[in-house]
Amino acid sequence: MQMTYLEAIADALRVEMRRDERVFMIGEDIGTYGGAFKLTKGFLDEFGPSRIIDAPISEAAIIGASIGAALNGMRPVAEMQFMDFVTNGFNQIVTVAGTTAYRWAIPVPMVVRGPSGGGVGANPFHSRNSEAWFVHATGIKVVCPAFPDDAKGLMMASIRDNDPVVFYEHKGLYRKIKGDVPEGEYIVPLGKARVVRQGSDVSVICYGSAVHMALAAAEAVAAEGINVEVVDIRTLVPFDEETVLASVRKTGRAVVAHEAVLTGGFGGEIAARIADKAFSYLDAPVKRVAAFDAPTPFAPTLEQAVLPNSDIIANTIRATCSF
Amino acid sequence: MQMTYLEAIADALRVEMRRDERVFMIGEDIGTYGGAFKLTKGFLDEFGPSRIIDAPISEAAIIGASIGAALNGMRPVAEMQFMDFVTNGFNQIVTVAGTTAYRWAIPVPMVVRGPSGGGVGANPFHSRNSEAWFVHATGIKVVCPAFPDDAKGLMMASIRDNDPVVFYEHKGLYRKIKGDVPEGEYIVPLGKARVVRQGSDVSVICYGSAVHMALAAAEAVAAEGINVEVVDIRTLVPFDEETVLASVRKTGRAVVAHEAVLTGGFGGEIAARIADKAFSYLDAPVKRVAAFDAPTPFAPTLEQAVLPNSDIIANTIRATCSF
Amino acid sequence: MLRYMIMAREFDTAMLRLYRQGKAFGGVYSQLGNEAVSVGSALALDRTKDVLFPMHRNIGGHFVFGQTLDQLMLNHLARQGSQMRGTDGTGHYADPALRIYGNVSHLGAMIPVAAGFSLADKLRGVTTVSMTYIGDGGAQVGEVHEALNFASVHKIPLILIIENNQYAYSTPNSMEFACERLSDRAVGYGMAGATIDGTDVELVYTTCSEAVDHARKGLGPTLIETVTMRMRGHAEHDDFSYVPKELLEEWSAKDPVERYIDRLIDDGVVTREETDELRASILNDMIASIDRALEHPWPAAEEGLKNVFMSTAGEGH
Amino acid sequence: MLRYMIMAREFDTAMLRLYRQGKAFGGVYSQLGNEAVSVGSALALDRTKDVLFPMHRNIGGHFVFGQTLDQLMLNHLARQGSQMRGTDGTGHYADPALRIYGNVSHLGAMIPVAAGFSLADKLRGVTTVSMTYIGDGGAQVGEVHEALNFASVHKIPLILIIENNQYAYSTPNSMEFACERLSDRAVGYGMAGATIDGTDVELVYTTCSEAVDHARKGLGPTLIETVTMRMRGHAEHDDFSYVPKELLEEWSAKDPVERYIDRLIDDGVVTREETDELRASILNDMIASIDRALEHPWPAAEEGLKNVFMSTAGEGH
Ligand SMILES: Cc1ncc(C[n+]2csc(CCOP(=O)(O)OP(=O)(O)O)c2C)c(N)n1
Ligand SMILES: Cc1ncc(C[n+]2csc(CCOP(=O)(O)OP(=O)(O)O)c2C)c(N)n1
Ligand SMILES: [Mg+2]
Ligand SMILES: [Mg+2]
Repeated sequence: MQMTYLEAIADALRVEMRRDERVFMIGEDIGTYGGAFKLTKGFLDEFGPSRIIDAPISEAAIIGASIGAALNGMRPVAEMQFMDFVTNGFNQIVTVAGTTAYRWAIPVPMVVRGPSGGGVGANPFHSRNSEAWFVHATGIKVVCPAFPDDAKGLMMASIRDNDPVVFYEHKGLYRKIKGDVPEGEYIVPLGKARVVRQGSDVSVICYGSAVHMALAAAEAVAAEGINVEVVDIRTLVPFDEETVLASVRKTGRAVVAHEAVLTGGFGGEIAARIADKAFSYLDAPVKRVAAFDAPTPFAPTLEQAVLPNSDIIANTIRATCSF
Repeated sequence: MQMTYLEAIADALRVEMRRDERVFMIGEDIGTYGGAFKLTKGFLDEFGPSRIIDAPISEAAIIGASIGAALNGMRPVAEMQFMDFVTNGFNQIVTVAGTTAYRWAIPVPMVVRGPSGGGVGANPFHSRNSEAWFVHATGIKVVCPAFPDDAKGLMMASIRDNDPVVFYEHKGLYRKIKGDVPEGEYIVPLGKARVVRQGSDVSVICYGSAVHMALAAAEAVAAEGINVEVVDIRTLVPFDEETVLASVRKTGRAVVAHEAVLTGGFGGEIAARIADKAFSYLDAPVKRVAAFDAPTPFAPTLEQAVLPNSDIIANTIRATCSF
Repeated sequence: MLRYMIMAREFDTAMLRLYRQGKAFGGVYSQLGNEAVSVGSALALDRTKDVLFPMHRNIGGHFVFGQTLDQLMLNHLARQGSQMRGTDGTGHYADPALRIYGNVSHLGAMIPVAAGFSLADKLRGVTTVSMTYIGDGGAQVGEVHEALNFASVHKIPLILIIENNQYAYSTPNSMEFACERLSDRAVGYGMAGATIDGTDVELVYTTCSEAVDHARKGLGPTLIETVTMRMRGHAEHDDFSYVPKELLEEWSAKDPVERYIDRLIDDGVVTREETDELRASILNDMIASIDRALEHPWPAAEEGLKNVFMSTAGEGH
Repeated sequence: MLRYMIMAREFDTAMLRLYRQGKAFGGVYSQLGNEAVSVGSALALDRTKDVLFPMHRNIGGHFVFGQTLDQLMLNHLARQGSQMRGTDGTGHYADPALRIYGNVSHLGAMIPVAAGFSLADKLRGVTTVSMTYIGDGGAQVGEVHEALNFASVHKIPLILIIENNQYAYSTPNSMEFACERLSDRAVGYGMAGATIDGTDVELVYTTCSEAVDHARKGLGPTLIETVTMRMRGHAEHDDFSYVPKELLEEWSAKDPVERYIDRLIDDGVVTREETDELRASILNDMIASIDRALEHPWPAAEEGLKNVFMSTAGEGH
């Protein structure tokens, strides 16, 4: 069935809520209003106010209460109205949720989800790509889907997972990206990358919005005879190192791309692993494409200057292939 | 003058507070009690309660008030009793402090400092090495000294800097590491790495407690004829890429080490940059040594299993050199 | 006061017009219903000494603090020449010369900052009152608690106005808090507190003036709840169908601007003709100013790559 | 009740002895002065239904909830066989079978979690009272505000006891908050609140029992301030020289354990000989249990590398 990225996520939530009474949602304006992006439109009517909980503006309480409910056998899905506001509940995630399995061996099956990313003319406080923080927090899984089917399948897997998951939905993809999405139950396991385009000359390793940039770049250089493989890692934790290394060992060249700022981003981790574990296969240095190290600015001219795009990826591919 | 790492930091604070009226300190139990580690012992007597401010247990307020005071021309130094608690003031640092220069072009000259790191039998909530979060936040400088003289010189530079600085003091070094420290004003500029041991066979790039592990490892392998260069980067933001690359271009081999957990750590960023920009000079893959991806556990047996140490670095050096 | 009230109102009219023309960029947050709070509170300050930390429905205060129309519009629309170089828009800018420090999107985050601003002057022996704002929803953020408690313990001259306009986005008061009045929280911080009708600009002004006096005497912070109604959606994309029509009708009888004008007319201070004329001329100025702002191009792309840091080293500023 | 009071007290004696022998590992946080709060509050719960989220000075509650001496000591000392496998120590463990969920170091962080625990049962139509604690210092953390407000809006059966023992580490009440009573904050959340003498175990018990009733009736959370004195340093490394001697003397006259024993003796319920004997035998048991725990080795190193995650996929638990 054709669905937008947003519809696919809503579908996953609906299917899981119908299937499993332990699943409930909590967030700001998710009930009557149906969420700032109308993702939960109709949910209140279907599931009622005890499973679609409108909370006060208190991200720490929303996440903390979700942790407590998870400790008590539920499977909460907490919405951040914008993922940027997770900074207000940061302590709950990294201090409590991320250490509980290790300390207590009690599962904390919960999902913190929300719209992230830039390119839509929001502002520095509605555009952040913060996934790398949680990668470095221990005990937190991190998911960044690029396609509607993955968004659905990964959401269902995240809800069923026994660990806390931070689920990044790219708001720029919400309504822009449509695709065929299996109906009903559909699971995409966490920790499996997806080769979204087969190629032999160079591997672009990417996730989230950067996958679409990479695909466009691959098309652009295809005319020049460069055959690009695009690997969408889909989940940052767990990280499917095998698939990434297999691709790079095959092509001998790698470009790593994400929308988050360059320095300290997950791209460094990926590049470091490739450069280490595929060392003898590399015909060129591993290059990275990412946002300039700045907040995401408001004016479109500035935002374009800061964020990565398919042209930059294409040029990086060209440079890598002619190294 | 011989000083411990802790005394050197206290000295820097004292010198700056005497020199510049705009500098004041704020934190929990820093006044009468002199701080949990007695770092500010005597400060209240010397500077009085309006410059040594005992605050309620409110990390967000402590950091936020520091930002406000900095906007109004002061140079606050905010203490986190343990750096772990910075998670409670995380939003203030990344959302407000780190974006103000960019948005408003108004300086926010402030330092958030405190004891970090493990190896002292604390627990998962008193041992975290969280520096990589702020590296990926934009607009925040990050400092991690390893020696008393650097601790002093970098603290003075941080206080005088016009940007917000998060200053990581390794609590395991506080009283363990002594060294000669210049008296009075002594500045170590932010953004300059220090080659703490000259060598020709392999470069160990590290910071904080890992520098001491690296030096011990270098001694251990010296007997085997491996001549190790140890580069202490000292500040993560700004990062002195030049010095690091120069060292690796010279030795042709690199090991990157830090005490923070491996995945998503700053080591990935360093390794990625080396593997990219010194690609043609590398005779072996860039290896990383870091903590196992887990919280820092309490029992000493477990803590030793999780944290890196000089033996692991020595073995990694050996492997790298025989690649 | 009249002029500022009308400016706050007509700013809304002008922005709404822009939104309808599809020319606005970013969220358009209406001031409608909140003019008295914004104007009355800012007027209670001494703008040569005190400092304003406004929120998204406090454009009235910007005018009170001397912001020119042209500068405001450039900032709002993030055009070349704006004080933020396009890095941010709407009311998020700071104008240190005018003693205005805008907000960030994260609700509550600027309250400890406002407290710290006044703290700095307190350490210098100077009393600078910081006036800042939060909504009935934003008041639930943890940082608000930390900031108020901190300010009260340290007797910081901070005034926090909780603008209770019944809704936080779509969430009604009943789902945001369970106390009767949000100023009840003042007791828990040992600070002064009051709940007042936020549609009466003179009442807002006198209540805030008392709070300013209190702060100047070194008696510490005050928490003021101003009760109003958000007369439009959260932002213009929101049709606010979740708000009962009767509620809007009830409150429109208390329109802060009309009410104040009526009072002035009753008191013989102005005539309807004069106020109508003032409104029309202010609206005209606003539209002209917006048009001028829109002629400015977007800021140059390279601005986006500048100023993430102020310096790599150096002293003083 | 007597037995638990004495257990709480003698646990302290035993741990202090261990500390003096140089055998303790990690911070030793004394319960001295807080026994009545910990024991009286936990006894007010139904331990088959309710749930305890204790803090660092609430070991009494662990005993009330059925924790065995041996298990407690293993946990505290982080030896092989502890429920946390050595990953953490002191009172930070959870024992789901006993309905005990320990704290984390970050003050206040577990209060929203406790609220969420009860919320889960509320969604199932079951009333599970969560009892949790915070200090006079920790109460200033933002998460406490968010949790209380959230619990009150959603009428969650949460009881938060603010253990006001006059000091937060070295910081006196006057530097932590400016309100008269910390329970004054209850009004600001629209919840029930009370401030009581925390040295009187029967009073603590009855006050908490009322709060439990209130919660069971679906009337929502309660905030109880228990006023006590921390009779030792923050932890044993702290000589608490910042506490005026007179204050300690004044409060030692109100020693919660002695006071309760005296009352029971006055009422003819027990004799001094009996309580002395009980104390000695409990202390003996504790020392023996500690000795047994210390015979356990540290947990095996590989435990440190396990269980960062529960699973990579899978359903239910
Ligand atoms: C910490 C945080 N959480 C969520 C949001 C998203 N958000 C923006 S405005 C808003 C509603 C604010 O309501 P209120 O505080 O009552 O102010 P009003 O808009 O009614 O003036 C929300 C939820 C935010 N900006 N910050
Ligand atoms: C968020 C946070 N900040 C700081 C600390 C460090 N710390 C641990 S206990 C303590 C004092 C606690 O005082 P109080 O809350 O009154 O509890 P008490 O120890 O007196 O029972 C402090 C500052 C912490 N654990 N968590
Ligand atoms: Mg509102
Ligand atoms: Mg206390």
